[in-house]
Amino acid sequence: MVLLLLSILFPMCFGVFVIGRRGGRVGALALGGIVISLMINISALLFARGGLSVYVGTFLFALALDSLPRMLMALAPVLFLLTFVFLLGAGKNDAKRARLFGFFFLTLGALNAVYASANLLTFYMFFEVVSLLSFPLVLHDGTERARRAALIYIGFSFTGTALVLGGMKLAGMEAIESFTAGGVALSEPHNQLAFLLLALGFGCKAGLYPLSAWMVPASNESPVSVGALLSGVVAVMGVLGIVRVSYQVFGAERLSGGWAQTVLISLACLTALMGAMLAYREPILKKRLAYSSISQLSYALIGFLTFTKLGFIGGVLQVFFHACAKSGLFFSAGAVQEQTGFLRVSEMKGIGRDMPLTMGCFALLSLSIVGLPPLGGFAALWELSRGAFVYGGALGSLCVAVMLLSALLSAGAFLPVAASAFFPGKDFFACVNGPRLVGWRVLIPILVLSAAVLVFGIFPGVFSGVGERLFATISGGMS
Amino acid sequence: MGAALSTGSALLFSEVSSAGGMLPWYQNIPFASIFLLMIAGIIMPLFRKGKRGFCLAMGVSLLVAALSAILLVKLSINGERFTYMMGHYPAPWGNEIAAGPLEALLALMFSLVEALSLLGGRKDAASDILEPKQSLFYLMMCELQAAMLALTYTNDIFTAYVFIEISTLAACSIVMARDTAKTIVATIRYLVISLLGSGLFLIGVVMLYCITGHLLIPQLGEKIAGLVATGTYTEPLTIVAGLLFIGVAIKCALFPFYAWLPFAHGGATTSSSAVLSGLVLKGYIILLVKLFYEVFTIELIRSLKVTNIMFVFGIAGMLVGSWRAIGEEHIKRMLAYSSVAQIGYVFMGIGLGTNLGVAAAFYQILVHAVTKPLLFISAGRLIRVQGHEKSLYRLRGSARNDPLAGVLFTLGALSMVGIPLLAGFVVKFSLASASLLNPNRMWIALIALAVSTVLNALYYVPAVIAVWTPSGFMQRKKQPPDWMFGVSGAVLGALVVFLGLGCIGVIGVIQNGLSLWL
Amino acid sequence: MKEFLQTVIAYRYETAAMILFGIGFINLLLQKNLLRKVMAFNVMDSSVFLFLAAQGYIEGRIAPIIVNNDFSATTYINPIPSGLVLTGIVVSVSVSAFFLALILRLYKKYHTIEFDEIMTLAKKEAE
Amino acid sequence: MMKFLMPVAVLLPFFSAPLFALKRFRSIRALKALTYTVVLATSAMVLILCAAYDGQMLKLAHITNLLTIGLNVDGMSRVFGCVVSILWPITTLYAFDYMKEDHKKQRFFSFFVLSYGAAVGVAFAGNLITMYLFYELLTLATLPLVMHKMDDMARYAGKRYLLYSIGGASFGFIAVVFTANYGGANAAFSLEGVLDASLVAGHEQLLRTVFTLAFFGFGVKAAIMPLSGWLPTASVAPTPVTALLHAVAVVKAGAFACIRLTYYTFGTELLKGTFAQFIPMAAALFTIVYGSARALRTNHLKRRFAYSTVSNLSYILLGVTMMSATGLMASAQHIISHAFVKIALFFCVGAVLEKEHKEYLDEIEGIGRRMPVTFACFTAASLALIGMPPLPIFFSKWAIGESAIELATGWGYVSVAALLVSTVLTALYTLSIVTRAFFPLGNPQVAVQKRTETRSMTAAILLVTVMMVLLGLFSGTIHTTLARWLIGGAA
Repeated sequence: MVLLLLSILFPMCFGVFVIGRRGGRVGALALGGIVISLMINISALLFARGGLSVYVGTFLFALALDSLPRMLMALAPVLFLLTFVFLLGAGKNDAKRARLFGFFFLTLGALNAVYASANLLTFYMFFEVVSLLSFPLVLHDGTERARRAALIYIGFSFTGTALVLGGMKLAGMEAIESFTAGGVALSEPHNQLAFLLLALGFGCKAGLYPLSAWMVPASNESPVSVGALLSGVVAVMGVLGIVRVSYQVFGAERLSGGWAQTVLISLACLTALMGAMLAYREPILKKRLAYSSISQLSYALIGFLTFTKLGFIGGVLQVFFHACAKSGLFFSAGAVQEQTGFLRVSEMKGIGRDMPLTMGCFALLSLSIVGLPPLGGFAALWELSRGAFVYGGALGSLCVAVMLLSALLSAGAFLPVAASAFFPGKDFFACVNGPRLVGWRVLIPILVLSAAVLVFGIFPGVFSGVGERLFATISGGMS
Repeated sequence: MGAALSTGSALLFSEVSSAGGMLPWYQNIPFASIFLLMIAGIIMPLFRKGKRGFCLAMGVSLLVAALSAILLVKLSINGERFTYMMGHYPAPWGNEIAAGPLEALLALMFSLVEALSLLGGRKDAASDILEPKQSLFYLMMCELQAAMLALTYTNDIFTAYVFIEISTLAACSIVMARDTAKTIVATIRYLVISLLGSGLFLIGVVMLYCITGHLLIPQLGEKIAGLVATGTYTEPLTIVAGLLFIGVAIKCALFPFYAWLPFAHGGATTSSSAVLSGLVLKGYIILLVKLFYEVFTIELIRSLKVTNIMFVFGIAGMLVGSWRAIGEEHIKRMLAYSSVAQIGYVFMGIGLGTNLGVAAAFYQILVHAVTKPLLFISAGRLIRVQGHEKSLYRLRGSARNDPLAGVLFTLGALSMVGIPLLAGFVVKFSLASASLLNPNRMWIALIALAVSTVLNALYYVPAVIAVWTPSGFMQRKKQPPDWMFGVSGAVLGALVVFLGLGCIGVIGVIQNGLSLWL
Repeated sequence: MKEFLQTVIAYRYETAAMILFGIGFINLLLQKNLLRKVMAFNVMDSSVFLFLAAQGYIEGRIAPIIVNNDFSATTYINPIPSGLVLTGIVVSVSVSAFFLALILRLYKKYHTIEFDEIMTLAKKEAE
Repeated sequence: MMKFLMPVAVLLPFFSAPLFALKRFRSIRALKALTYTVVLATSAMVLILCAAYDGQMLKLAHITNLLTIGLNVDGMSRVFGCVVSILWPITTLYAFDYMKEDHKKQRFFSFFVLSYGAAVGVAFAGNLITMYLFYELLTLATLPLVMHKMDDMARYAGKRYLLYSIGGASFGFIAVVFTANYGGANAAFSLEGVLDASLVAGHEQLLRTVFTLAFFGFGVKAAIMPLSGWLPTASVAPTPVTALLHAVAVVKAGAFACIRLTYYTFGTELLKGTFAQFIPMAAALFTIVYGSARALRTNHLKRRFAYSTVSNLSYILLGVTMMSATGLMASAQHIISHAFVKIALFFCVGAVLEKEHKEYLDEIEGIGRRMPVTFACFTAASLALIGMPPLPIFFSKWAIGESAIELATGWGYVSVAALLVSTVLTALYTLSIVTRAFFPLGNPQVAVQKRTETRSMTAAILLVTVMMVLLGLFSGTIHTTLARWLIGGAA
């Protein structure tokens, strides 16, 4: 139990400490800190037993580590580590960086708390804390546009929390008491409405269409590392919320077949399609990446919402691979922006010759996003479509069609970027100043992520096994 | 004057002496008090110095107050209402005074308030009125009080007309007492309009006499009851009732006819404006209600729709009076406009058409008779302390020079606004409860009460705040403390609080007094 | 219409009194000149007394002043209205006297007895 | 003996107010001593009474035969009494620091103490007429405080405040008349209402209209929508006045009066399910959303939080119009939690106004550096206002939501929706201030800026914030004590 608390409190205190330090060797300090918190997380993951519960009046606040978030406890710090390495390489070393690192640590601490919360009420509380702590990250650049983007972010995330609060109220007192495998037999008449509200509320972070409009301006205005984090880890928290609510609060059997499920799945399909189409058309690379992350996330949602084992496994895979691929893409875009200052895709014609390694990884990762066989994306897509078929019915086949179509569209979005980078075509005059020297600290995260996508793409068994075990535990013996 | 005109046959003389038997001593009090006041008035010019005139007037008023108090106690114990034949002449020819607990209470309150107003306004009177004229001023004050008492007690309508004329003359002269050009113009206006009113009242009385052939109220009552039973003379009766009502309405400044009041009461000296607002306006209303109750019987009046007019004029008076007061800068004129509003309350009470309403109206008469003089006296003191500055803007901070005047002015203002524990609230409450019994007029009355409370607050509270906020206009040199004002203000203030707190007894007396009238 | 004329003829004094009352009332109210107001007031009051006297009059009887010891009520007309008229006259005389005194005082001050001019002068003086 | 402590507690401030005008108390030290003794003595008495009084109504005076003035301490007055008696001393601590260079201190503190007496009077009123009396006195006592600066802005605000309050009170007066005639106005407040059924039999519709009028009448002080114009303009008053009176005492007296009117005088059976319930509820709902929306749009800091008070008060009124036991509990809990949170917010804004003379949103760019403690408390208080779980307002909003769902008609869902919309708007208008304070535009100056916050003012702010957090953590015990006080421990 101590490890659990430590995993939450250490990053937070370290973050406050980092913000407090004015100048000085912040980078090294941050790296050291993130490694330590990774260690703590992993040990908490393995050895944490028992939990902490506090009664405030009739409300119970409890922290305990059950099976579902263990995977995420490991994933999050790794991504943070890679982000820090990239930041050291790419970011400007000025006074504000200490604040950026500080809030990164605070967000990590809050995320650990979210993963560790044992009932819906605590989950809701830390869900709000995460959005509050990640909000200064979006503000980082200090420009008027950044502030507006941040306020939009706050607006939407609090709309999300409000919807969650509404859902919790409708679900009633015993729903927020605890997360039990297979859900609690709720007597409330308006279960479906409560589930819909909760899912929409968490969907705001997990990229469901109407409420995730904040993702694009936020990732565009904020530094690349924050963009990566938003679509990587923070979005996953939203997905976790939906999974917990559907499996561990309402229970998958009670919900499957209900009208709420059909509404949500159709909304997810719509998001997938919209995201892909908008990404295809978007000139600015970072916005394009944000749009595609919205559509990719709704793939995972489709998987989880089908309440089938295969869909669940597909969702888990999709979550993992998308996190890696999208962070990699964000880092490579950041590297390009840092080296050449290019923002628009049209400007990136022919830089493959100058930055061969970065653009190579970019091409590889975008292939994974599209879902070609050797890479991870394919495994996720494969499981998702099998799950959709198992879900069956017109909606199932519609999901598959949508997934394929948006995969095609995202191919159209990313592959031309990679192609024009290496084969610029006849009328391109090679610019004079030769190959860019991209720092090794920038390249390492991109290479590691591409390797991860490639290796786990070939051997997805590791994760599908994890998915299977998870499904068995939390769904309380469903098929 | 007004003594019996003895005509008719010798038979008549013989009959009177045989009536014989000593009257109980307290039955002389009504006549005695009127007579005393008249005598005091008559011998007043003998005094050269105003001070002695003041003392005589004060003495007589207090004596009359004491007598009325004794009478009130006597009558309310055995709860009877006696008539007192003037000069032992029996009904159709002789003149009569009727006195019941209600009349005694009104007489007590009027004489008490008169004495206190005189006391409170003494310093102002001394400085405003020329030395030789002061005794004449007090002469008029005594005459006025005599007329008021006569109006309350009289049982004969022609005597009532005569005393109305006396009160008009007396009132005009005390308005003029300050002897500046402006007051004379105000007096002329007041005189003209009063004459119109009393003219109408006279023609009404005359027509009533010609129809019924009687002048004494009890006999008039029976005759008219007979007429109404047979259903004859209904139009003339309506006209007579209308004439009497309009005549009295003009004289007591009800809604459409209030134009003269602000200038008359605004310009006069403190004690005269206190007496004018407090007593003079009320005397006529008491006479009117007595006529309506005993002569026409209240049911006939209600059937003749006169009470509807009263109700409408009352409501209009409440709202317009307060509305005009909001814009008023001159403090005394503001208080005068608020009197118009308070008269509106009285008529609305009567117009409600329920006995509880009329009782509430009478209670309002008493409360206003006490609160308004309190306000006028303390305003007069504030004006004098602030160097005769009359506009509210220049009066700012005057309460700081004389805190007692400030506190008393605030007390009066709060009672007007209707803060519970003070008299104003009880009036509003009883008027509202009375309106509950009359469903179709209830909502109008309640809304009017609510709106007029707000309007009252809108000019009284800013005035209080203005008076208390320090400003450049405050006089450097300290005025000597005026103990006379202190005493009268304190007693009036105590009366306001007493009427606010212990009003159960007072309303009881009014109610059984009214029941004796029916 | 005809019997209306007959009643008017029958009660011609009363109708005259009422008309005079109207004239007096309106003029008292509307006249600008103060003296005219006083005159209008007197017209009004005397019209009331006319009305009273007319009402008290009984054909063929003499004024209520006792002559050669004849005390029977039938020889005289109704005395009460006459008594009232007496009192009424007393009242209206005193009021007129008061009114005239006021007008005199105003004239000394403003040298005019037009009430409008006096009002404007007073207002101008007030500022 | 306890019976006579009540009038003493109520009348002590009234009789001590004139003392402030004496010469002897001109020096700041003597004034401070006098104010503290009076305020602390009254608070002590009020708390003792809240804890240990269980007698009947003490009749003080009979006005007409239908009306008696009486004091009594029942469940609801304990709630309001505790809130007032705990927060008033803290504001006095804050007020002295705030009024340091003001030269009209004596007048300010005499009316400050006077309004404390009136507020305690409202709390301990035994029946509707006594509450109406103290309600009027509260208006008159707070009017000079609102007009303290005596410039024409303050004068205009005072006049508007007076017009609204007296207008509202006159509609309240109509209720006093009807309850006097249709039931025992001198009968003490009792949970199932004071009207006796025999008289009421034929006149339900009439009484319901009277109730609705009176609800909006007393609701004026609780700033219900059509009549909430005065609260934002009244925020021109000095901050301790705005903080205490317009965030805690005056407006809460309005809400308290509405509770007394609904639950303790007319009784909920007569009003449940009729237009008398839905019209006030609709007004409350509209105010909740309108208040927060207007708050988001105004740039003046104090006026922004005045609008936020308007919206939060309508939470309480929403709870009241639920007309159920849980509704009563929820509104009482929200009275307590909102009082503490809002007073902390107003203190912080007051500190900014007093120390940096900044009133508008775009003037406070990067002030977080110069007043770190104040703005830390400000952030905590604004998180509480939004309704973060461990802090008090979450629990009271939850209770209001629950009582709304218990209503189970369409109105219930609309109320929950209104609550949620207002939460989002609250988040926006509070956090936009926090962003401007802590994350200024452009790159921040590296040098550490001079701190411009004084110790005693920060002490008061810290004290209130700590109490607020503790209130949140112990909301369980508060919930049970409320249940014991209000419904005899049922819920």
